[in-house]
Amino acid sequence: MQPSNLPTIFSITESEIDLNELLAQITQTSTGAAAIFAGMVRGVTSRDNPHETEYLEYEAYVPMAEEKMKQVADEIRERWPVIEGIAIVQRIGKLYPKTPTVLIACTAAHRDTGVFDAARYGIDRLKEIVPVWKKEFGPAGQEWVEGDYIPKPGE
Amino acid sequence: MQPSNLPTIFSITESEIDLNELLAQITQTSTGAAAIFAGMVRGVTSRDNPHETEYLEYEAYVPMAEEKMKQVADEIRERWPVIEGIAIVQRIGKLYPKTPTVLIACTAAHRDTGVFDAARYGIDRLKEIVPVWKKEFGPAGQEWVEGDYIPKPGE
Amino acid sequence: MNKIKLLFFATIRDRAGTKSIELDIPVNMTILGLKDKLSSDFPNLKESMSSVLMTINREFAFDDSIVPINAEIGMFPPVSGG
Amino acid sequence: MNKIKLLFFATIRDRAGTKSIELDIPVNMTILGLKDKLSSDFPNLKESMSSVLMTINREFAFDDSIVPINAEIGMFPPVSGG
Repeated sequence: MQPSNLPTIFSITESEIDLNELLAQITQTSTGAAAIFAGMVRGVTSRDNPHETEYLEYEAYVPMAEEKMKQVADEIRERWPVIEGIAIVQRIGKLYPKTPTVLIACTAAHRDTGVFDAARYGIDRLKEIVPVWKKEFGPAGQEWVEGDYIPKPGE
Repeated sequence: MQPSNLPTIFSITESEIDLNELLAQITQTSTGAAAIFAGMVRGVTSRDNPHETEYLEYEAYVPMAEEKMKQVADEIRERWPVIEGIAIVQRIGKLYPKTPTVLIACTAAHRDTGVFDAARYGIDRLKEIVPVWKKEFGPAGQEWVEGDYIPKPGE
Repeated sequence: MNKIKLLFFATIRDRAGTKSIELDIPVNMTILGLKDKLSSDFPNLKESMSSVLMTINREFAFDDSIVPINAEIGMFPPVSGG
Repeated sequence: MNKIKLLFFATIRDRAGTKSIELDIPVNMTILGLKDKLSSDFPNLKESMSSVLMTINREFAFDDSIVPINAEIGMFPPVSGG
């Protein structure tokens, strides 16, 4: 059973993502390691469909997104029971290149306990089931970015 | 050949580690993903030899440590050529539980390009070849923590 | 009848021309039935119906799910956050 | 003779009782020869010599390495940063 006092943070925000503050909030006295993923707006994309981006506009189905972030955190704890703290933050609104837009951070006592895999799993799952979308604005006009994951019953 | 303008930061510092600032410094217009490892002082350790820690005192062979950090960055770029920015920071001095003491951050255009593995490799290598040591102060007295890695010629 | 609230996001919102509507539907209608009804009531949405994700009260829903009383229904394309 | 600078860290510094010393050694002495000399000059260091890491001008060095002129020699236990 999970002790109920393990720190779990999830939020949809229009404010800057403060990595220092979030890391402090998920660091316990027993914590020695944190793996953090941060995603930024790319101004220039080379892979697949090369293009430039002036900015992105993010929107979320906020209450559902928060519930699904909690689900991602629960899935992480189920797979990596040693994880101590989890932070999942999605920034929304109009965001320019180089700006951090998303953060997944997992902490544990030691670094060899799956903390990197847990963070990787977290960002992969966020991009599958957390209802957030972005519209891209660039020299070629504007376009919604669509994912390709179809959730299954129970997800 | 590596473009020479890829940001690489390495430092030994007595100041607070600012994750926001470091992430900004290694984010380029083409960057979409960052994997960051942060290590903190544990106040309570359960594994192996369970004990409590009041604080750690870190010292470094500073000029060599900076050269070896550069070597770790070079090794990362050789193994994961897609890596764009690298930051490697070790804080030294007297550090209390929950304080971030070390940071390794790697950025790339996309998250599925080895950015997590690169950060993991970076912290593993730092703990092998970068000349930094810590002395542990706790209820049972004080003791140098020693690693167990013996560098080979050319490392 | 069952009064439900529909929330549209991203491309679906653009096509619907509104963020949300309220709608009266028959009791025990399935999601598939609701999609058919929306296709005829909102012709702009018709072409989205094959790929739209649907939610009932903030959980993913599927064609054979029954729409509960006073449900909050979300409709949107596959997510693209991050 | 070859005047070298020795830097001690962590346990080695504690045992040596100092952070650094300067030392005159024969030209073309090996690291192994230097370790032997230090074991006899500084008896406190003798028991560290089997596990000590040695560096020459900030690169790791090994028993058969020749100590260059005016070298900066580092001596320390396996590292434990992070």
